[in-house]
Amino acid sequence: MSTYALSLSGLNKSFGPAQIINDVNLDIEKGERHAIIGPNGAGKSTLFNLISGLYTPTSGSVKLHGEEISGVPPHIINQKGLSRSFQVSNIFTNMTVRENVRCGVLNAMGQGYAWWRNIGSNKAVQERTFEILERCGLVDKAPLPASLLPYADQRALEIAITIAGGADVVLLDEPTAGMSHSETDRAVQLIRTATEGKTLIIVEHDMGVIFDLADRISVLVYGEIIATDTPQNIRGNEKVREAYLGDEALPEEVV
Amino acid sequence: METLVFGLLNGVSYGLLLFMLSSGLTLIFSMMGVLNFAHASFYMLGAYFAFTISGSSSFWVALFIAPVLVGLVGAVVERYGLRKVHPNGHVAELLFTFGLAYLIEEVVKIVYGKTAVDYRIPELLNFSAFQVYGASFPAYRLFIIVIAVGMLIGLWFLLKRTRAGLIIQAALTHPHMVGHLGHNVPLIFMMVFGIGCALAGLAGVMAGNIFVTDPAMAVQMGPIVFVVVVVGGIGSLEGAFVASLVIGLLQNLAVGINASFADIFGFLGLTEMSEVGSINISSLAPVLPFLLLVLILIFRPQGLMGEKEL
Amino acid sequence: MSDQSTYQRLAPSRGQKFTQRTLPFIILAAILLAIPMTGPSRTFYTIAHQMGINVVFALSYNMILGKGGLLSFGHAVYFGLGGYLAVHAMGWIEDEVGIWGSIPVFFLPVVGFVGGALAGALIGWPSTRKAGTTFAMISLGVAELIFAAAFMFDSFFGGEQGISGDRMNGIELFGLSMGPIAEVYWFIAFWMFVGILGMWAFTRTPLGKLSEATRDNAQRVQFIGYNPQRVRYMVFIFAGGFAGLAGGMAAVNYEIFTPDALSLIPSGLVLIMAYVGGITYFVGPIFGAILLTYMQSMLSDFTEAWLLYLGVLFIAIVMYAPRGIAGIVFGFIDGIRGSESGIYIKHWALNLLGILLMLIGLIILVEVSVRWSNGYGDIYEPFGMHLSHTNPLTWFLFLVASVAGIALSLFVKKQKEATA
Amino acid sequence: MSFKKTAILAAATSAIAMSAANADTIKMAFIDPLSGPFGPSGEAAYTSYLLAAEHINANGGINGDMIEVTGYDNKVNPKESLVQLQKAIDDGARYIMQGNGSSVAAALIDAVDKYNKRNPGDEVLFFNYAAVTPAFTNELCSFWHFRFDAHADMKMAAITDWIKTQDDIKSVYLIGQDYVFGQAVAAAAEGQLTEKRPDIEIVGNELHPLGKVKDFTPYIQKIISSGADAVITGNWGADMQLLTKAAAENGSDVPYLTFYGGSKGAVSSLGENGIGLLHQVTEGITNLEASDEQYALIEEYKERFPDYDYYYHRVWNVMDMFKKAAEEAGSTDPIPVAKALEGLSIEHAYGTATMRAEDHQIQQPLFISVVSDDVKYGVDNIDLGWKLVDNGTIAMDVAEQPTTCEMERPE
Repeated sequence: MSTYALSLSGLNKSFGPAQIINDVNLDIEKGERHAIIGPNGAGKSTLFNLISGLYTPTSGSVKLHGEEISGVPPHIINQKGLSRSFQVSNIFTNMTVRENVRCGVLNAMGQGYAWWRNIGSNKAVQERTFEILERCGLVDKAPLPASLLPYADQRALEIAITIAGGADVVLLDEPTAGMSHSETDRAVQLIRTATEGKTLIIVEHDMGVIFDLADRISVLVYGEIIATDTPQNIRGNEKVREAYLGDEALPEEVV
Repeated sequence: METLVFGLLNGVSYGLLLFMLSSGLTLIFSMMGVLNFAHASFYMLGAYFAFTISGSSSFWVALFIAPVLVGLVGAVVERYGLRKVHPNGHVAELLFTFGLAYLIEEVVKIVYGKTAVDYRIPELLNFSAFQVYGASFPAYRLFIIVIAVGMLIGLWFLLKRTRAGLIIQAALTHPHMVGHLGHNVPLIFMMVFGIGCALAGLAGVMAGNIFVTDPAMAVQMGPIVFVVVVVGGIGSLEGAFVASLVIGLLQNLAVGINASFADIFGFLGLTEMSEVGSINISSLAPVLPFLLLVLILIFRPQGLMGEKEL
Repeated sequence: MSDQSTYQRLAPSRGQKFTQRTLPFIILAAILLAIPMTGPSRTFYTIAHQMGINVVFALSYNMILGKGGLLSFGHAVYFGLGGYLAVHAMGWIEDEVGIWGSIPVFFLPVVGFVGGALAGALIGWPSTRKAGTTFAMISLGVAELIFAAAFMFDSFFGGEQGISGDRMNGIELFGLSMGPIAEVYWFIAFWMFVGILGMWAFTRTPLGKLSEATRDNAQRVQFIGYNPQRVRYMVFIFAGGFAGLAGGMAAVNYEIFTPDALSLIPSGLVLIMAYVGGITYFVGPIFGAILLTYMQSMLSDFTEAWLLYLGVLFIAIVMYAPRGIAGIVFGFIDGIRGSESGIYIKHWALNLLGILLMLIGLIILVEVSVRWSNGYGDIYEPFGMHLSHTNPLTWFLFLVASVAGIALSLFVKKQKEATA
Repeated sequence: MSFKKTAILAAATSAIAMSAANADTIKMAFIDPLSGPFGPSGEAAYTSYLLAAEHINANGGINGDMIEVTGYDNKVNPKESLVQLQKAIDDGARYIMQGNGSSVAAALIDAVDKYNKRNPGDEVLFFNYAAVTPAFTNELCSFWHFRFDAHADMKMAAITDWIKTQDDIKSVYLIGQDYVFGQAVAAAAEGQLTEKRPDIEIVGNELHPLGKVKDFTPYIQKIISSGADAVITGNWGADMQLLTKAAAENGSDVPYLTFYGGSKGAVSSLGENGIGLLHQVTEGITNLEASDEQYALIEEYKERFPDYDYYYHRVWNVMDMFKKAAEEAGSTDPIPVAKALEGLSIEHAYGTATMRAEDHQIQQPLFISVVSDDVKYGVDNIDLGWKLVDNGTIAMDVAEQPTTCEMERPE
């Protein structure tokens, strides 16, 4: 049996009587760029929270490289190679941009919870930090406190922290939300280069971004995946059209 | 048997006093998220105001005027202090009230001196209500019970039967919703803070003369009030009520027990000679509330009857 | 080589490193070495020792408050437990119990560190699982619990009487008998330096950085592969350890520890020290500790109401300068370096004048009231003025100073708003 | 954390301060609680020292030098006391007075010993006027420490001697503060009662936290339900006052045999209920026959400090003996004064007091008194006061107890 990068089977999550995620099954190949779309309130963020360990599923399983990770604490999942970003900027506001990224790098560089080393004297950490900053176009902003960054740069930093640990499965939650056109283009470029060779799962509302980036798309409606297919096939899928009717007239606009 | 009866009587009167004191903080904390460190300072102010007023007129005047004055002080503190700090978050508010507690204590020291004042039980109530096992139960303690129950009914009426009460109740569990409904939240906050402080002041009026009215009374009572509020649970006056009685009974019953650890755990081989074995249950009394607090916070952070975690 | 130089571009230069990191410690060491040459008085030594202890204690507190985001009302527990262990160790040295006979008293702060860290490890395990208000409440509960329990276990805590020791025992180190106060100075100075250096170095470690990250955003820390509870727990142990180090210094300095050292009062004072000094800066708590110790021992000689002034100062800082004294100092330095330094200095000076005027008003009010309240017939007489509570001049001065001060502050505020 | 009350003293004694301008001052440090639950105990003694010093200064001082007494607030905390001791020494004080709390006294004895060892030529003396744990003049005795109050065993001997004559007391309840002094009182009571009245049953032996209990009701109810015929307590300060307050409220009507029933507020909170019941053991009471000068002194004290009563007679003994010793030694330096104090006797208002040389424990007659409404001087500003009980005078040699002290003396 070949192992998928990520495999969800029979995943359910309910809060009290409300069933938010309903029997989700999804297999994602290594190296695949997979997008999850769906109307507001469909449960996309909940799905991310289930995968990344923030929530424990009510039932079902989540496998990362064939290993069961449901119920495992988030930091362990992260150590196993799954990293995620957040819909709203979730950065270390009182630290500088460089320190933000450096914190993201630490674990992967085997620094653990070390209290006996000078963080500044580890060459590998510094190099890696610089590399990430450069890739995300943040080198010039490195000494600024993260809270003073303009919005687009905060989003870039969000991605920078997410990829800093070198995880091979990356979950991005609406990375371009609230960005202008030119900023979005830059962000897509960034995502493309930053996740080169990695498995990417992305939640987005901007269909341009989705159809530009994704190898396959899953459509989540009321907690259920109603379709998983290539962008072309999704575009022509009747069920998807129905689901989106009156919400966002997606496929036409994209075409 | 005697110990039990005494313990129950004193425990209930002390517990009700604690409830009088902590119900205000429960209101404030649940609604505003402010864990008011200075709450016991308002209790102290109540006692001192009552001392002053009963000196120039009578205890009965003080019983009504002192809590109102304390409530006004509270409202002013909220309006001109706490509200300014509010945007900086709950930790800043906590620190503000922490500093306020210092300030009130020092002002009291300057105005009333550093040692206890002679605040006495009114002559009218200074008699023995009844006798049990040769000891008399002071009428004043009975009076405390009456006032506390009266306050309980009044509070219940205010919360369940008036419009303002309904708003407050809604705000206890869903503070931000009330704002969306178009109510003047700052005004409600100021009123709740004022009322909460007034209740603490009332407790001070009642307790200052059976205990000691001195500048240390706030520091001594403060932590216990926190215990009641946290153990009772956020947003739950019922919880605060139960917690007050539990702590009141726990402390008073423990003092009455004439046994040591060795007597209880003797079967484990603990002897009077060992340090742990020689500890008396009665000397445990001051520790018990805090033990309860820590255990609750670790194992049941929402408190006895609260809905939200702290 | 070019690769290396690119990443090094972000790191501070050698010169910056020297001026920002090495130089302050060289200056500190120079000051500490120079002090005894000025032939200080006994009083000076007494206060300086207290400052040294408080500096380490306040910095250790800021490891969890400023850098870790954990508000604790029970930090004195670790100071006290570390100190108690050190006092006991002093006794073992005196009685030459086991290997203790061969350990110099000079190293007792290490014992304190171990004691504080052990206490932190034990108590921190349940309490650091939560942050925020829950943590604050647990710390309060634990502090009260341990304080109350201290009176039950006399063999360790010594009851009301506490545990005493004699520092003039065991091996002499560096030719210090540790008896006279001037010799104790070297002990305090050494350990204060070690404590500051150690805690500063801690901020430069991966764990130190993770602590800041956890303070800012505990959730996100999980998604960079760290367990925020473990980060908090480890930081807490270190903070306990350094508090214990301060306790060990106090044990040698005072040669006694009583259960009151564990109570809410020192815990509250250390909170005020750190906060007033400025918790967002490493040096903040040092400022706070020095100022508070000074107030505690010197201001208290001038005025009975020093705690009132402290309360006012604390509330003013919470309300108007949450970054503390360090924030004011560094803000001022940035301001005069800034582009509009002229206006900045003008506003600053006017503000200062306003504050001074209000302070004068407050001092008159408080000092006159204190003496009136005492009823010993004592009268407040600053600069030869005879300010009794019956003298109209008193109330006139109070009113003028207060009103003018408030008006000036409001004026500056308006002006600032207008220019902004 | 002290506020030095020098300023207040200066105001109170400004006239004398003027005349003393060209003489040296002898700085004496009063380290005791001046705030908190035990504040009144400290204040009462402090004001006594102020007045005593004022009188000595008005009569030309000691060897021409003026005395300056400065108060240091120690909050009955041993650690804080050492901080204040350090400060007092830094301020130039060579004589330390303390009395409230044996835990504090123990720390001071130890600290003074160490200081004198480390700073030869710069010694300080410790005049203990009220910390009465017996150990201080027995196994823990020190050359630098002088005690001007009868210790717990001596006072207990007076109480038990009196109990010996009270046949209707069949059972006794012991209650005290949980620290070295309270424990010493309990031990003395147990030991001496079994010796003098083996038939008496001790029905309760309770120790409560020092200065922390705000409501003694549960304790009083335990006493009542134990059915004890008498209560013995060493409580002092607020712990004494609150104990009597709860006793009155809960209707406890047995004799209270106390060391410090004279603590401020104890008599008034018991009120009429205390008549014939509340007893104390002291080295003198205001209602004893005395000279007119003594009456004048009592009245002057009351006039100056209306909140308090003339209670600390031993404070005058401290100051008078110090003066006499310094004059005999011809010096105000601690070592000669200490040597002169050994074996020194003075005649005070209520008898002879001698400082026993071997352990520095004062020896003097003791008096057992009881609350009465038939007195010359009331206390707590009410009409009740202390009256000598029948056979209440215990002669000096009867009160005297042996000592185990082996003292190291300087050359």
